Formats: sequence, structure tokens, C-alpha cells
Amino acid sequence: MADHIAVRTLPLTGFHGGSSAVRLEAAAPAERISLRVRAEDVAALSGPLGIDLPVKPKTSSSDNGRTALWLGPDEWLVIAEGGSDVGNSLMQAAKNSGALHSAADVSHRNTAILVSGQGAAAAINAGCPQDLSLKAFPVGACSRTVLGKVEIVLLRTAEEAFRVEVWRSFSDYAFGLLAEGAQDAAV
Amino acid sequence: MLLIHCPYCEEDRSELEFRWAGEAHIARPENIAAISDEEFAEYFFLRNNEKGLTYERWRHIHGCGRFFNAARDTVSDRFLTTYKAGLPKQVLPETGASEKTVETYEATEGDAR
Amino acid sequence: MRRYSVFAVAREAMRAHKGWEAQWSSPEPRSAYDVIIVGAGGHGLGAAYYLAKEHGITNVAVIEKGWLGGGNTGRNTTIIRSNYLYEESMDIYEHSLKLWEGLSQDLNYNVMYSPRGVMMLSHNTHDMQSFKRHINANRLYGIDNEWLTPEEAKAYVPVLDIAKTARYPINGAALQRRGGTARHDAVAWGYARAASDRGVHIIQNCEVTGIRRGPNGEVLGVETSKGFIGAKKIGVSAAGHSSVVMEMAGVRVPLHSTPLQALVSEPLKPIFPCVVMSNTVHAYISQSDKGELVIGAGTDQYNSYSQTGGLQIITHTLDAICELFPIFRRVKMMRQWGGITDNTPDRSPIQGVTPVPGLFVNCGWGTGGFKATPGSANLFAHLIARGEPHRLAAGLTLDRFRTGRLIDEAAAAAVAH
Amino acid sequence: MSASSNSGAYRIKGAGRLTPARTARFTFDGKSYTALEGDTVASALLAHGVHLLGRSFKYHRPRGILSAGPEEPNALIDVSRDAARRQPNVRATVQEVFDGAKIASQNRWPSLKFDVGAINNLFSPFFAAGFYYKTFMWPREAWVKVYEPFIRRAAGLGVAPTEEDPDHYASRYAHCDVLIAGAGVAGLTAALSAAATGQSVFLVDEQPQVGGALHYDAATTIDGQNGYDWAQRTAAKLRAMPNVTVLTRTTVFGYYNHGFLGLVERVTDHVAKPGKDLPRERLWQVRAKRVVLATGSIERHMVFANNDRPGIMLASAARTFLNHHGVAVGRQVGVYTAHDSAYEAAFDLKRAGVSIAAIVDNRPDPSEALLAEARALGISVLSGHAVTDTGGRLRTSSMTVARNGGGDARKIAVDALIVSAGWTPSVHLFSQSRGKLRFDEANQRFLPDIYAQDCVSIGACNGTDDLAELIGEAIAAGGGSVALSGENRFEWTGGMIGAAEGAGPDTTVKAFVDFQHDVTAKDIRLAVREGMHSIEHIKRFTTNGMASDQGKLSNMHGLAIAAEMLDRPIPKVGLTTFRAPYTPVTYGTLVGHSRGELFDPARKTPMHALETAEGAEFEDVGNWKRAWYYPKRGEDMLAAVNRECRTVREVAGVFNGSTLGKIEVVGPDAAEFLNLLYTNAWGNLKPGKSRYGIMTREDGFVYDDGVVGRLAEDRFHVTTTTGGAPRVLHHMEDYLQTEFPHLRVWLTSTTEQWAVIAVQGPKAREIIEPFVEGVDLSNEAFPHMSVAECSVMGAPARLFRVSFTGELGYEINVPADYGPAVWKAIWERAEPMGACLYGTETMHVLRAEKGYIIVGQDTDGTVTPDDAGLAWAVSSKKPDFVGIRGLKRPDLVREGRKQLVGLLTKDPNVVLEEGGQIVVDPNQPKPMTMLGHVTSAYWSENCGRSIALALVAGGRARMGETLYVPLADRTIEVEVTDMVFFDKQGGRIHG
Repeated sequence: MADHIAVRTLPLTGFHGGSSAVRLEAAAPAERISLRVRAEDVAALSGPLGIDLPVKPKTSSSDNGRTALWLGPDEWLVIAEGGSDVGNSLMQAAKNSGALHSAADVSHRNTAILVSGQGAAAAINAGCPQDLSLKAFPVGACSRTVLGKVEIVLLRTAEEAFRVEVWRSFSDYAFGLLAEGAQDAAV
Repeated sequence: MLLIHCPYCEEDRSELEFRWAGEAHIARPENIAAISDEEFAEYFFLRNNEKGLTYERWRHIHGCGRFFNAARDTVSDRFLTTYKAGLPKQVLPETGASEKTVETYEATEGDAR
Repeated sequence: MRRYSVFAVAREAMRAHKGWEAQWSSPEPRSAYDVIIVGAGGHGLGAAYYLAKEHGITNVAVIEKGWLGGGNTGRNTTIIRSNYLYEESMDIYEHSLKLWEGLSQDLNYNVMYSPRGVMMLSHNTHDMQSFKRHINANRLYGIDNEWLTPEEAKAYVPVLDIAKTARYPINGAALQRRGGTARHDAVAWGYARAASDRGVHIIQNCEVTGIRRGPNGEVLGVETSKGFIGAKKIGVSAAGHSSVVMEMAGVRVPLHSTPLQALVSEPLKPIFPCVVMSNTVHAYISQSDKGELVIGAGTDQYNSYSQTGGLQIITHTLDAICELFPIFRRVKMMRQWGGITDNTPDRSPIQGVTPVPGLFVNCGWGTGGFKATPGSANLFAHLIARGEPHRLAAGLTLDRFRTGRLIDEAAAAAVAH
Repeated sequence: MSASSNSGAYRIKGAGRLTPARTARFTFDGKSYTALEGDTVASALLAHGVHLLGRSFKYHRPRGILSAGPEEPNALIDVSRDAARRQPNVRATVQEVFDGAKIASQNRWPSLKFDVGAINNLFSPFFAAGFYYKTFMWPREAWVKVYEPFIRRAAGLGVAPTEEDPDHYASRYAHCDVLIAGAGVAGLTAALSAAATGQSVFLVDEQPQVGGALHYDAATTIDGQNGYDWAQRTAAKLRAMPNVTVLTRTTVFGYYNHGFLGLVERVTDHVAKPGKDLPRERLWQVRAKRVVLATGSIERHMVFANNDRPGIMLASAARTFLNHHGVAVGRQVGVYTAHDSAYEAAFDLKRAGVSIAAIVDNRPDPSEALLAEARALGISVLSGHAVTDTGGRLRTSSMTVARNGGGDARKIAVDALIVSAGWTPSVHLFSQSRGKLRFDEANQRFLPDIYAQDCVSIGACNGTDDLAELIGEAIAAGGGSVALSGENRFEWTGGMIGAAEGAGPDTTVKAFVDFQHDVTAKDIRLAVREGMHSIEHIKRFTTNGMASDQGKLSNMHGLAIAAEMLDRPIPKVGLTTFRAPYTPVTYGTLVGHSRGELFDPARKTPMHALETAEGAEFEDVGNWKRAWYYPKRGEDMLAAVNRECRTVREVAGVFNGSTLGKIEVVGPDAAEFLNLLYTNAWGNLKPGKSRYGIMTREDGFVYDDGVVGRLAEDRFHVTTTTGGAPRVLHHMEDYLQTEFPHLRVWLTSTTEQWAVIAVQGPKAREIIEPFVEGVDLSNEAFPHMSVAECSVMGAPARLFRVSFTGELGYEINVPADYGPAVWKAIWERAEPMGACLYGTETMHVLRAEKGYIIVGQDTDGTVTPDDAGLAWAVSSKKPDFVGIRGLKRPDLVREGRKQLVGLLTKDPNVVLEEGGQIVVDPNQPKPMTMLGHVTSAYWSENCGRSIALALVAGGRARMGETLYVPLADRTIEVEVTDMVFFDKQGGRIHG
């Protein structure tokens, strides 16, 4: 039933905001898995995923369009940019490892907001209590944390650029708060 | 707003990322189905509620997600240490409600006779 | 005791108020008393008063670590109501409310009990179900509590925003008209004065450091910073510090002590006519006679005896206040503070005998102890005098945590779906 | 007329730092005035000779400007930009004038000059401290009806805003190595020192410019420069450094745990036309590794008879108005002091051309250096004298001066009287940080002693008076090294606390200690006389220090008067509490961004827009917006729900179940884990099957429920209630991490991964069939309680054969982004078949018709599985599960517990009230014995009558019994039944 192939409706469609100091945009859809692995099996997963799972807190690693974010001692968020519209290559890759792990497809659970510009950190600090100075939160640093009244995963992709991963039903709120933060960061 | 050292993230983070999870080192009885009503009440309800050094659990719920243990002075709210779940109770000198900690703002008040 | 009256005040006005006597005496402790009450808050002082007044026991000391009324009695937001759900709760809070109604006259001290109404806002279907459950139970128990439509609620509190577009629109409210507020300090002082007048010793700045026990485990008295003081019976009414005091007798109680925060605004001309509470958005507000908006904030999540707490508790509460009452956004917070509440697993108090002969406990009032002051004190006096609980407090025993017969007011308000 | 002259007759040419050409117009009580940019409302009005600004709280006495800063107790004004932008209780000494400002006085009626409330002053002998505790008790009702309303109207200061504030507020978290509170000489020096080390520094000051005391102290030089100029240059230098943030107009209002500080930055209150993007105020929440307190000190007033008249002010305030604003506070100024600092104020005024009536110094032997300077300037000094009274109604016109010890009184005409009783170190933030103070006996002041946090006090707030010493202390506090020298003209000594000459215990004069609350020295003595011996009792009884200035001026005086009365040393009497905030903070600022849509996140499902387009009404369930019902044109809620209920059972309905919590439980020990967390047994559940599960906590009460599907040996798809999802996951994680860490299993929240479309009703299969690939939907292949991974419209899907309606039903889970497309396609197919969309209300009715419970509605945290009729879901074979022991406690197994049953009203058309209480005898006297309550009650269109569920004591033994539900206006007769009202045999579910 070709006429019945479902099309995706992305959260944050039509959202735009920012200020002279901060650019806010919805990230493109991506594949994501929540990956849980015991320390002894980390290496076994890294190969099939094509990326070294970082083992140092608050760090990420990135390769071939895939990024693995350390979220906890046995937990990673793995994001693959682009990826297929149906099916999840990361799930398959993890499965192929044969190692003991848990992978759950969360591609649609999360969405992401890209925050960039000289006021990016200040905009995020409108609701995030972490120290986002480059010293404390260098490029590549990542952390699950809070933004106002919701939980986010924050990844610094460049000195003045962050990726804010957020559950889809909280994304309106997160975007709205970041928009206000962006406005204030430009003052 | 407390500043809490997460032993898994190896960093101090804002209390906003954490959830308090009650007194630490209360193990669920192995033979829970067989214990008496008194023992159950003791396990489930009775708490030390220390004034002074307390051992408690926190979860870095909006961080790494891990439960861990902390030793804190409930008078000064100062953390003495935090350590990973499963580790034995970290023995620390009893601080009590000592002179060094100021219990309340009113500690500067004198005697009322 | 010199009676207070408008005539007495007028007479004193003529002579620069030089004739007033101390409201309570500050004696040195005797070597022993029939009864010692630990904690000179409203509950403890009141219990001493009722011991003297209703049970003829006047050889009583109330021992206080700091200054009388300086604990939660002097730190709360003074809400008074009795529209609880369970019979055990209704019994004690309604007993209390009835005593409030005549308390100023009974004590000859104006405690400014002001039945201006306590309104609880309903924001969704679950609130409505829960409130109606309360209202029906209250009515059949003889306690006033009524359902209001949003429009009726607005008529009672004109500054209420009942727009359907609000984030959590108001779909009705429960109102207890006899609920209200009182002047917290006056309650402590009024009881202290009346108890002192009946011969009760109020010993301030005297910290209890131990409870001495006899060969059969029975209490013999208390060790204090002023030395040992003997007693046949000891009543512990130490609010947030109950665990600490009970531990001295080797009794563990199911409590955890957490800071509860509150704040007041700068004084304003009358704008807010009653008490409004919203459990859904966590807002509790009234206006004092001085004109301050008195706002109850939340508790910090952790055990603490510090009487301080995090700023986020305050901001969270003000979010809700300003959402319900947007006109208050430009009002200013003048003072914030915290008190230590002693919370039980079922959020209902413990009043009863303990495993230690002669030791009685009154604790666990959590965030709601002020409203219970006269009733709790009155029944605690009965317990101490008779050695067994009054019918109205019979369900508040420690034993309920063994049997599972909890009085779970909090669970009864469980979030649905 | 030149700009400078119309900015006020008391403006002194050449004095001050404001620019004469830059003016702003404002009104005060309707009258228009010209100010200079940089004026406060106070300085601008003083420039026009206006001293009367307000009325006191209790006696409604005329009051003027006492200070030039945030400690101001008297000059509280109402400031508005427009009708909605109005703020009461603003300090005139802090509010900067902006063009177009509308300023009004407060607490007066009908006017400031003629205030009816001032009659209270006449009755003031009656209104002694605490008088209200002693009267107004008779008759009993009169307190509420007469006395209290009267008191309330008289009390209160400003009038609350009446419109919603259109301004917005910002909020920001920040971190730094060192936060320095106060940018006077000490703070600036510490900042230079700290900045030099490369640390990140926040330097914060409440005034528009840095400089602190240098605003008034024109005689101090730093590094050979005028002190104020040095301060501005230093600030500019600091601002240019990348590691320094300088915030002015910013108050550190709170010092909380672990180096956490609350700051409020006033962004636009001084601007005539603020940009729309600008927040009015910004809340900074700063975590500082270290804090340097350089908060200075506050001058005290003298406590003497009638010390509160407009025109009486602090000497340093007069000096600020002169040296900073270029305003003379009078033309014939008296000075009353116990401290050297007032001399310098007199000298400055005199040099500016103001006549000084006399310096009245209560000390017998002021320093020779000061006396010499006074002589040189032609100022007469009356040492060993006191001001024992003042005259004037709305403005002070005279001071009565007498030699200490009495006699020789004479009246001296003055139009202003400046006073100083010395300086109180500002230890507010130190105390908030929970540091402990000590009493400095020599100087009669409290100083920081024991620190509770990583913090240091420097300068005046630390009692460091000597400039060189202060600079050294500041450099050390900053941790770096800076070369700096400073010089001031006079050493300051002196000071007193307590009542001055003529206001002692033997007098009845009104010598004000706390201006705003009208607390006099004799009120404090009365409190002591009445047995209030703790300083907290005295504070509360008299309300001393409880006004909006929080005792910044009054606390020390009050304490000294109490100590004298108690005949005890001051440290034995103690000091009242310093609580946050240091100065009042606007609610809106504390709220920050959390208003409107950002107050609390409104969670919407992927299909929200489609539901809205179909006309859905929504209800709040936790944070979620759920479609409640779908009214068609002309339908009310009941009609819509009746139609939906009927349609689902006759044809089918489509329901959005996306908000249900979902947890992916994965790992070889997944089944064992679920065995421990649910009451049911899971080992025998085959992959491809699902089961309804009950979760209890250790106490044995129902905590949550939901359908759990097994997708593979090691993978379960667990569902929870909508509101329960986060706490259930937390609860599971708790057990997994801390009690059962040996289990190889992991939990992931997938609530939002899946959009859930439930299709329920006889035609459900027919509706979904064309969209589903990879699963045989026949009854045989895919019976009730099956689950399969498949493809729906090309999307990877999880399909459950499950029913919460008692009909044939399916729940299609597709990745959330596909939800709208699948929903739309299904609805496009279903609608022509006669199906409907249905919301939560219909879901509730349909499940009640089948006796399915809703946790949280039919249970309330005190209900066991057995109470709810779910004993079958509690495994009796498992050796352990969470709740196994709690369930067996005596009260949980006793006879007569409340059990969930059905209720049918005798009159089928009457719908019970949810929350209605149930009794055996409706005519019994109150308090009645209640058996339980109605948990669910609906009109059931499918049954053609009302139905209800209820918790009833011993309910299952009461089948067929008649009971009563007394409501406010009627009593409803009911019969106890079982819980299934529709399709009792349950055949329909198997389709």
C-alpha cells in the first residue's frame, strides 16, 4: 500500500528564534540509541558501532557522523546524523556486537536544538545551572542536566555551539526558554 | 541550593540535578518475607534522622542517573564525603552539632531568662 | 494574673504603661516536677496549660532549649483548618478548630484567630474528585467545607485569575469558611502567660541533654544544661527535634526532619481576603494583619536541622503564586525563612505512649502543626494526665507503623492516572 | 531659567557630580518637578526643598528622607511608568529618576499633608507595643467583623498593583572563582588583586556607580587621586578584563549554602524608555568558589525625642546629597552626633555655603583636630550637649539643645537636622552565610568571627576603619598583589547605641528606634517589662526591625535599649536574625522566565495538532495535555461522551494513548527483575505475549499498573500510568542499582519514542488491517494479549492486542514522528466506517463499564491489590517481590477493609458524585460512620443507566445490600454490586 507510507512530522517544526548573539535552530532528524554496557564490554561495542565509547565522565567521542556521549558509568547516548528514515542502523550495529548490552531506540524520543553564537552559553545558562565556561565545559564535553524545569543532554560542539537534546514533548518549552535566554544574552 | 559531588561524574553539581533518596545503608532484609511485623516496621519506617553526621543516599537523577551515598552534617548541611553505591559506610569522625557549626541564624542570640 | 481588657489598656495608657507585669515568670527550675514537657512551642505550652486547667496538675515544667515559641510556632504561615479526610484527622483538627474559636477568651489573650476562610483550588478532574471526597466526608462528620464554582471562588477572592487559558485553569474550589489564620506568637505567649499564671514553670535556654531512666526503664527525669531535673512523667513535644530527644530515651520514631520555607512580602493595603492553597501548583498564600502577603513555600528535599534552605524552593513557589495571581508579579519579597518540620511516613502526627514507661510523645505534625496547636495540646495533656490517649487521639499511636493502619492523608491526595 | 536652577532651589552650583544640562521630568503626588539625570527621587525632591515623603505605619506621622541608600525606612514611594507598571514600597533613596516617572506617596488619606490616619498619633498612648494582644476580644465576633478590618486598613503601606505586570524578567546562572559584594575602596581593591591572578571575578554593587562610601566621602584620596574618580577609573579597568564581570545596580540579596548567591540586577528602572528586549530586572544565581564581603557599614540615627520629623536625616546622607547630587538638605542645618563622621558632613555643607546652626556632640571631648577645623570654618560646637526635642509639623523647624544632665535648654531654629550615632558594619550577608558574630565591646558593634563558608569580610563590614589597613586587607583577600595607597583627612572615632540623653527609661517621649513601624525606645522597655527577655521576643512583640528595611538602622539601638533595661551585657542579649533578602526582591525577578508558557512545561503528544483540528477539548493530566472529548457542533460534554461511548462499542473508536509511560526493560535477567518489582509472575510469559501487571511498594499498597509485553526473552515493553511514569522508573532504578545490582538488566524510558494509537471496537481489526504488515491479525494467530513487532505504514511498529474497553482492541506503537501520519490514515479509514475519535472521558466510562480500575482514582495509596479485587495478580508462588511482606501486615489482612465494588443507584437516571461518602444509615447523627466513598461514577450510555465504583468497608460481603450516599442537597440510595456492568461474560474482547 504505497499510498500508506507514513511521513514524519518533526517536533519543533516551524520554531525559530534567537537574537543578534545567539542562533537557535532545530536539528535535523537523527538516529539515536540509549546504550547500556558494562565496563568489561565497552570495547566489544565500540568496534561494531564504529566509534570509541568514551569512558571519562562528561566526555564524548565523534567519528563518521556518529557521536557517543558519556551519560553515566554504563550509559551512552549514541547519535548518528542523517541515517535511514526507517530502521536504526545503530540498533543493528549494537546487536551485531554479540556482547552483553542494552540498546533502546530513542531516535524519536529526543529531538535537538542547536544553539550557537557568542551568547550561546549565556542563553543556555538562563536555565541550566552548570558552569559552561570553556575551562569547565570544553568543546566535546557533554552532560545530562536540567534546563529550567526540564531535563536535557547538553553537548558542546564548538566553542560557541551546543547541541541540546531534549525529549520531544519538552522541546517547545526548551526552545521557548532558550529563545528568552538568547534574547537576554544579546542585551 | 546545595553543591553535591557526584562520585560517578567526579564533579560538583547543583542540587537541581539530584534527588535525595533517604537514609543510606539500610539493606532490604534477605529474608524479607519471613521477618516479623516489628522488624518490617523497623526496616521500612524507622530512621535515625540524625542531627549532625548523617549517611544518606542521593541519586544524580538529572545527571548520570546513579544512586550514591553521602555523609553530611545536617546542622551545617556540609558534605563530608560522597561515595559510590555498594561501598561500605565510610567511617568519619562524629561532627555532631558541634560549636564549629552554626545551627541557625539565631545562634547569635543570647540567653533569654 | 492581671486581666487584659480595653479598660486595662486605657488605664495603663494614662501612666505610660508602667504598670504591666511580666506575662510569664522565669523561675529557676525546681529539683523535680510531676510532669516535664520538653519543648516550649504552642503544643508544649498548651499541654502544660491544659494539664493545669483541666487535670489539676500544676507542678509542671516546660523546658525549652531556646526561647519560647521560637520553633515552628513562630515560623509558620498560620493556616488553620480542619477539612481533613480521615476520621482520625478530622477528630483532632476539628477539636482544635473548636478550641481556636474560643481561645482568645479562654486565655484572655487576643490570638487574633481570624476565620476568613481557607480555599483550596481545584485545577483538574482529579482535584475535583479528591476535594468532593473531602467535602462529603467533612459534611457527614459535621465539619464545614463546601464546593465553589470558579465564579464563586472569584467572588470570594477577587484577585483570583479564573481564565480558562491559564496553564492550570481553576475548575472549582473547596472552601472552609471557619478556616483562617491566627497570630502565631500570640498563641505561644498566650499559653505561656496562662500556664505561668497557673503555676507552670517555663524554663527557657535550658537544653535537655539526656533522659534518665530507672531500674524498670521508667523515666526519672531529664539531664539538662541546668542540671538534672526529676519528673514522674515526661512529654516530648519538640517538633523537628523530636527524633533527637526521643533518641535520648532509646526510642526511635519514624520521622524525618526537613526545612520548610516561607516568605513574606512588604506590607500592602488589604488585597487578599482569605487563605488560598493550591496543591497542584504548590502555592499557599494569605495576607497578615500587618499587610504582608504570607506565602508558604515547599520543603527542601533532604533531612536538615539548619532552618535554611535553597533559593529554588522560593522561586518555585513564586512561579506558582504569580501564575495564579499575576498582579503580584511586581510585589517584593521582604523576608524568607525556614523551620524544621518533623514528618512521618503517612504525614499524620504521632501522639501516644511509648515503650518507655512515663514517656509520652507528641510529634510528626509535619507542615501542619500550627492549626492543631490547641487540640493537640489539649489531648496531649489528657494523655499525660491519664496515661492513655483521649478517644479523639486514639488513632495517632506509634503502633500504627507496625500494624499498617496508617492515616495517609498524603496518599489520599495521590496523583491520578 | 537655566537647567540647573529649575532642577531645584537647593541645588548648589558646582557641587555634586551630576550634569546640570541633563534633566528629567517627573511628578510627585501629581506635581511636576525637574531632576537631573543621576538623581534619586530623594535627591531630586530635596533639591526642590521637599522633605515630606510619606506617613509612618502605625501613627501616620509625617516622615521624610532619613538616608541616601537602601537602608531607608521612611521614604517609601509608589513608582509608576504606566497603569500596569506600578510598584509600591520603593525606596525614594534608591529609585533613580527617569523622565516621565510618576511618583506617589503612600499610607495617607486624603493627602500627604492632611492625613486622617494621623489621628492615631493622638491615641498613641493607647497603641503601645502589643496592645492588640490585650484587647479586641469582646464580643467574640467583633475581632473578625470590626477590629481586624480596621487594623488591616490602617496597616499595610503601599497599594498592591492591580494589573498584570507587562514587563519581563530574565534569569541566569553563573559561576566564578571570587564574588566580591560591594565595590567601595575595599571591594575594588580586592577585585584588582583577584583579577590580577587570573581568577574569574564578579564584582557587584547595588549603586549605579561603584565607589561606595566615596560617594559622600569627598576627602579621601587613593593613589593621589580623588577617591571617587579613582573608583570609576578602576571599574573601567576591571570591566576591560576578560576574567572580570562588574555588575552595578545589582544587589547581592542572599548568601545561601555552598557558595550560592542570589543577585538582582536592576536593568531598566532608571531608563525613561527601555528597549522592549530588555528585562526589567535580571536574577543572577551565582555559584562562587570564594566570596569576599566588602559591604561597608551603615550609619545609625540618634534616638531622641521626636527624632523622626522630615528634615532629620543621617549625616552621611546629607553628605551624599551634597557631594554626589549637588543638593543641600537645608539652609540652616543642625548637627547632632555621637561620632566624628558628622563633623565632616558639617564641614562640607559649610564650605558649600550652607549655614550650620551648631554641631551638638553628646561627647564631652571631641577630637582637637575636628574642633580646630570647626573653628576655622566658623561652626560652633556644643560638646557634652544633646538634642532633647525637635519642633515643626510637616518639616523640622527647630531643635532643642540642652547640656547633658539637663538644664540650659534652648531652641535653635533649623530647617534640617543631620545626625550620626556611628556606624553599624553590614554583616547581613556574612550572617546569611551562617557565620558567627562576636561583639566588639570597644566599638559597640558586631563583627564577623567564625566563618561557615569560604568567605572573607574586608573593610568597614569587618570593622576595619583605617584606610591603609583596609587596603592591605583587600589586597590579601583578592589573593594577588597590587600597589595602592590611600589617605583620608580625619580619623573617625565615637559612636553610641541606645537611647540618647533625654530619652531614657525615666521619660515618656517618643524617641524612635524603628521609624517605619513606629517603635520607640519606650516600646522596647515595655516589652522587657512584660517579660520579653529574648531579643527575638522583643523584636516580635514590638515589631522592631520587622519593617521593610529589616532593622538596618534599628536593630543595634533596640538591642542596646533592651540590654540596659535587662541590665545585661549586649552579647548576652544577642542579636536578631539577618535573613535573606538583604533588600526586598521583586517576585517577578525571582520567577524570571517561569511565566506563561514557561511556567510549567505543557507536554503535548505527536498528534496534538490533529486532535486540536478535530475539535478536541483537552484536560491536564500531570504535565500532559490529553484529549478529553471531541464535541461535535452543538454537543455538550455529556452528549459527546455518550456518542463516543456508544460508537466505540457499536463500531470502533480511535484513541491517543501516547502519554502512557513506557519503559524498555532489557537484559538476560529482565524477567527476574520484573518478578521482583511486580506482584505477578513473569517467567512463564512467552515472547509475543503481554500481561497486566500490578506494582506495589514494600508497604503492599498498589503503586502502579500497566500492561507488560514480552518482545523477546531478554526484552520487555513495560507500560505505566501516565502520571506514574517518572516515579515508577525511579523506583525501579532504585531497586536495580541498590538492592539487585547483580541482575543483568537495564531500563530505558521510551515513553516518548512511541506514539500510541489505540483502535477499539468491533471493527478495530478491519480498520487497522490494511496498514499492518508482518503480523497475522486473525484471532487465532494474534489473540487477546498478544504483542508483535511489525511494520505499520512502513514504519517499525509494536502492535499490542489489548483492550481497556472490553472490546476487540489494538494499540499501535509507532516511532513518534510517524504518529500523525498513521493517526491520520487510520482516522481517514475509520471515519467513513462510522467510527469515532474518543478522549479520556470516554475511555474512563468504557473501562468502568468493564470494572477496570484506574490507579490513583479507584485506588489512593491505601489500597491493596486484594482491596481492588486484584488478588489474582499477586503471585502466591514467588519467594520474593517488593511488597510481599508489607501485604501481610495485620491491618492489611484484617476483616472489614475497604474493598472496591460496583454501585448501582436505585434510580438509574441518577449519577453519583465522585467523592460521595457511603453510609448505612443516612439519618444517623453527625459525625456519621462512613463506609467508604464513590471513586468513579458515570452515565453509561451503553448500559442505559448510571454506574459507579466505590471503596466500601467489607464491600464484597455486601453484595445486594442497600446503602446511601448523602450529598449536600439529597441522599442517593444505592445497591452494592459486582464491578462489571457491561458484557459480564467478557466475550467481546475476544472479537
